[in-house]
Amino acid sequence: MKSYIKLVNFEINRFIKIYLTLLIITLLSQFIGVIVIAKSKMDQAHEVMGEQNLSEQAYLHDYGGFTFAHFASTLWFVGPIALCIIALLFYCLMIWYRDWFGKNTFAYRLLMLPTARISLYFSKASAILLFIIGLLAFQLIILPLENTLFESLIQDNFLQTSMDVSSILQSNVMLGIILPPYFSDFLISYGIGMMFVFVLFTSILFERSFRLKGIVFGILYIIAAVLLYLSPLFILSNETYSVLYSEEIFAIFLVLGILITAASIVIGNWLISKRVLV
Amino acid sequence: MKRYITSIILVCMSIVIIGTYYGKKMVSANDFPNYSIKTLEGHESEIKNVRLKGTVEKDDISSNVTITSNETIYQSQQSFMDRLTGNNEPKIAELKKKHRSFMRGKQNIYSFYQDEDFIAYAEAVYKFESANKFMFNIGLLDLASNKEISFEHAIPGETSNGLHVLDVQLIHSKLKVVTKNYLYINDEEQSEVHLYTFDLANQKLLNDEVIITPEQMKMGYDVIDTMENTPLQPRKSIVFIKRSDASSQSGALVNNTEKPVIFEYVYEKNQLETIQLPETLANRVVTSQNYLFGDKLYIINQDAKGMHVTTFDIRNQAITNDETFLIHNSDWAGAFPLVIKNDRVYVLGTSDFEINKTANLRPQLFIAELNTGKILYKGEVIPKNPDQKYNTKPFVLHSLEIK
Amino acid sequence: MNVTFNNRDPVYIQVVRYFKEQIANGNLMAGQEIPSRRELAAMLKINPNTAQKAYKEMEEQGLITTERNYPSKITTNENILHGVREELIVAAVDSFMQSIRPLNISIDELLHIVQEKYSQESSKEVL
Amino acid sequence: MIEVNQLTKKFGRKKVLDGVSFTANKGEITCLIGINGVGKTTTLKAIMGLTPINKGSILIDGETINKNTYEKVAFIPDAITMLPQMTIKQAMQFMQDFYKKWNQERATELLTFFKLDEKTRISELSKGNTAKINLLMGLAIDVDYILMDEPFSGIDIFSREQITEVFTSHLIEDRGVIITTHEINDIEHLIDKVILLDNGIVLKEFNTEQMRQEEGKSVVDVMREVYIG
Repeated sequence: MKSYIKLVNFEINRFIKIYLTLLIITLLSQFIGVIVIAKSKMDQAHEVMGEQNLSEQAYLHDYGGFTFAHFASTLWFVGPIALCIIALLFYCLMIWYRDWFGKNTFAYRLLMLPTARISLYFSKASAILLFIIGLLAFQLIILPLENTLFESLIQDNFLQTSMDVSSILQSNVMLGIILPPYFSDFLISYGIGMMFVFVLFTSILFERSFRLKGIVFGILYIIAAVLLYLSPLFILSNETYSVLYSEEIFAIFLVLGILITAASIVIGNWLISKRVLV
Repeated sequence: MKRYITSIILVCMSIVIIGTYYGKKMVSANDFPNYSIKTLEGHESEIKNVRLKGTVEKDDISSNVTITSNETIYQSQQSFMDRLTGNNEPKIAELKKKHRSFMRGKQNIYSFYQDEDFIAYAEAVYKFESANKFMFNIGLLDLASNKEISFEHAIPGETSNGLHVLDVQLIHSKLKVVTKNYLYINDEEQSEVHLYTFDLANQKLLNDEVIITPEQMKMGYDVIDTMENTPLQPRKSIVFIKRSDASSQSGALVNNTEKPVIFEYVYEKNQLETIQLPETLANRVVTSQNYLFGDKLYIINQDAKGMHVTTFDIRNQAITNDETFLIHNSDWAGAFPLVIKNDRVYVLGTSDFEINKTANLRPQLFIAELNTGKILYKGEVIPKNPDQKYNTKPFVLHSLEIK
Repeated sequence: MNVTFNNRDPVYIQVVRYFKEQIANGNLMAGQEIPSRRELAAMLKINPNTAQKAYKEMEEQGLITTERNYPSKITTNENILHGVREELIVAAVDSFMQSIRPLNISIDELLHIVQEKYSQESSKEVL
Repeated sequence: MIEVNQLTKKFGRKKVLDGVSFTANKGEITCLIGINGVGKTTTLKAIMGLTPINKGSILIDGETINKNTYEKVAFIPDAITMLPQMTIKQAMQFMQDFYKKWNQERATELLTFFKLDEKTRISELSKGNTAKINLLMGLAIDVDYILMDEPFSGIDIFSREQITEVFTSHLIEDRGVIITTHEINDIEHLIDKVILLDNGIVLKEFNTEQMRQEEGKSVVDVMREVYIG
């Protein structure tokens, strides 16, 4: 347990520079975006009012005002979030491969630590989870600040509604997925996410253990896991009406999720303890 | 310890922030306002069983709300399991509790039939694999022996445009299924009403009869809804009304002089019979809301004097009751939610925010005695905290339920 | 101390021989403390186990004495020390004889050459 | 004692090790010699559980390798095993974090002995200094066994001397050492035991002093006999 915590800390520190860079990019892009978008929206509105000779009231009647949702759908806002997601997905691979790359085989060191090797597996997964949650928390912190800034930049009359954080999150499909409105949904989303991380980790370990052959195993493992997880959908989609109650379908998904996660951990443990190559 | 500082900050901040966010949401339900029903007249005990349903909109996001005499329940406050199982009809939820196995895959309230001995179900379901596209999914539960019969049966004829079940009845061990079938005739969407008769014991379709033809449908035949929560109850017949102005070819309202007619299809007799309406009712039926409950047809109109509820006994073809209630609101648009139950008339005077933006009228609830017209209760739905900035936020109540 | 060992003879025997030489030429005196096994191994760049074995051999031959918790010392037994000197001289002369005998040289001539060479080497050393 | 029994390892269809057996004792320096092939390094990796084996068993004081034996055996590969961006100090801190038996005093002593600065980054180390740091990381754990893969290959003469000096010093104490090498000259007098590997099998296993005493042969003599015939 102690070494697990140390390893998690170690993994976090190893990525912290890139991670902070991601946070700063998000911060800058979103704040600059707020200013740029708010200004351009106001300019546009005034331009239209000038061209069509509309009063403020007439303009608002015809075109409506602005809300933060207008900004939340722009690349300024969504771009850095997408970047963070891609970066973390990529890091799910790199968190393993960086230990093997180059002539510095840090993997030697890690695998020879006097601790159960599965700790390495868990520490890497935990680090990924913490990075994800950290990004979400960061977004939750800066969102109200961006909102305040946005509202201060838009002339009072042009602000259609003043949105709060949860409304903003629900106004945007992408945000609705990464920060769902219910905590239970949050747990489900990230539970499924972590299941995928475990599946991915195990398939990486297949590759690290059996190399070329392992790539095939790894890909097959991912396909098998995804198919297994989605199998209720294939079976149920044949029927227009579902024989199962929704709580039963949920239970099936839950059990499948736990099963796939457990299988990934068990196989991962076997691979990293017995099969992995340096 | 110093080496762990970044990790500690990361973990603590994340947990605190995300925890606070969801914690706050759970407590405050998105800061949506709470409402209460303020009694203006009558006794509060009258509204014990009343549940008002609607939506509240905030920042362009709407949330379903249920208001009772003492609480405001938002969907977001519901437990995960409640949301998962969906907002089923209470009746279906109740049946599911009792007959879990039989109720599998059965959701359409109009497809159920229930008496003391049996629960029957018939639904038209779309089949990908079958050429005929739609199949009947039929089930019967013998309540005494707890035995189930379940089978699928092909629907004869062209059903590719869909059909839906209007009524299911069990008459002398034969299952009667009334459906509205959609057809394309001469490139025009038309419909007809079918009655299918099944022999449950042999799982056979005995008869397929068109009881309302496409031509009749074009003339404005329509089924009269039964009162809320009653579609499961056994009934002898299905009642149709012909209101020729209801649909006109051009879309514009045709001033038709033809009087509305009510037809009753009695299952045992296998025929459509015309029911004579008294002259006074015939005129009113054109614009009224009509509900059927057992043998009683309630015809509800509104005018400057108030709300008129006429009870017409279709068995005896006579008006048994006719009362005017001093319930009136000129802003109420079109049909309004109304339930007649326990000899009481429950009326929800909706206040549509979009219409009443300026007037800021509040939804009102009336309860009156059916037979005397006496108002037992009058109340209005108000925000609990009047200072809340959501006072004038879009707030629509669209239905009421009486437990 | 710089010693080159050959690879074919047991190293410990070479170490013993080295010590005997040092005793014979007076570099190591009777009763003088000698390095610990570890120090010796480090100095000679040999395996400490070998150094250990060499010391054991020397103890058995009575060349060094070890009292518990004290560094080993060269023996003070004059007989043994003399014996070492004699043994080395005799061994050296023996091997010299072995290589010179096949040349069939007269003893006088041999002694003359030895005398000349020996003094030359000595004066070189002095220089 | 490290016991390697009937160790067999295949890479694909090729048998790199085919029933290799030997023992290495505490307090002895055992040298794995092979003039070609990868068998030597693979053997060490197999002992450390860094590569799965196809057959055979490896016991360290009677135990198969597990998390506790990693406090007992240190492996010093011929590559950097610390992150290049770490300073030596951070690397030592990392070791101290994870190894109960880490001996910081000895680490400092070794650092002074090797004349290295703890502020230096791993990436800045020369090949020779890398080898020294690797050695330091292994020796500063109070392990019973040290496995070294080609400690002398490709490094400068002075680094070699320093490393050799370590071998004869108290730093090795009574630990058991297994060294792999393809070049015996520098260390011929240092080693107790030689295991000659070729084509995945042990051709000969002998004690060096015994060989000298009984047959008057140097290690190279025996190698010549065994490999060339």
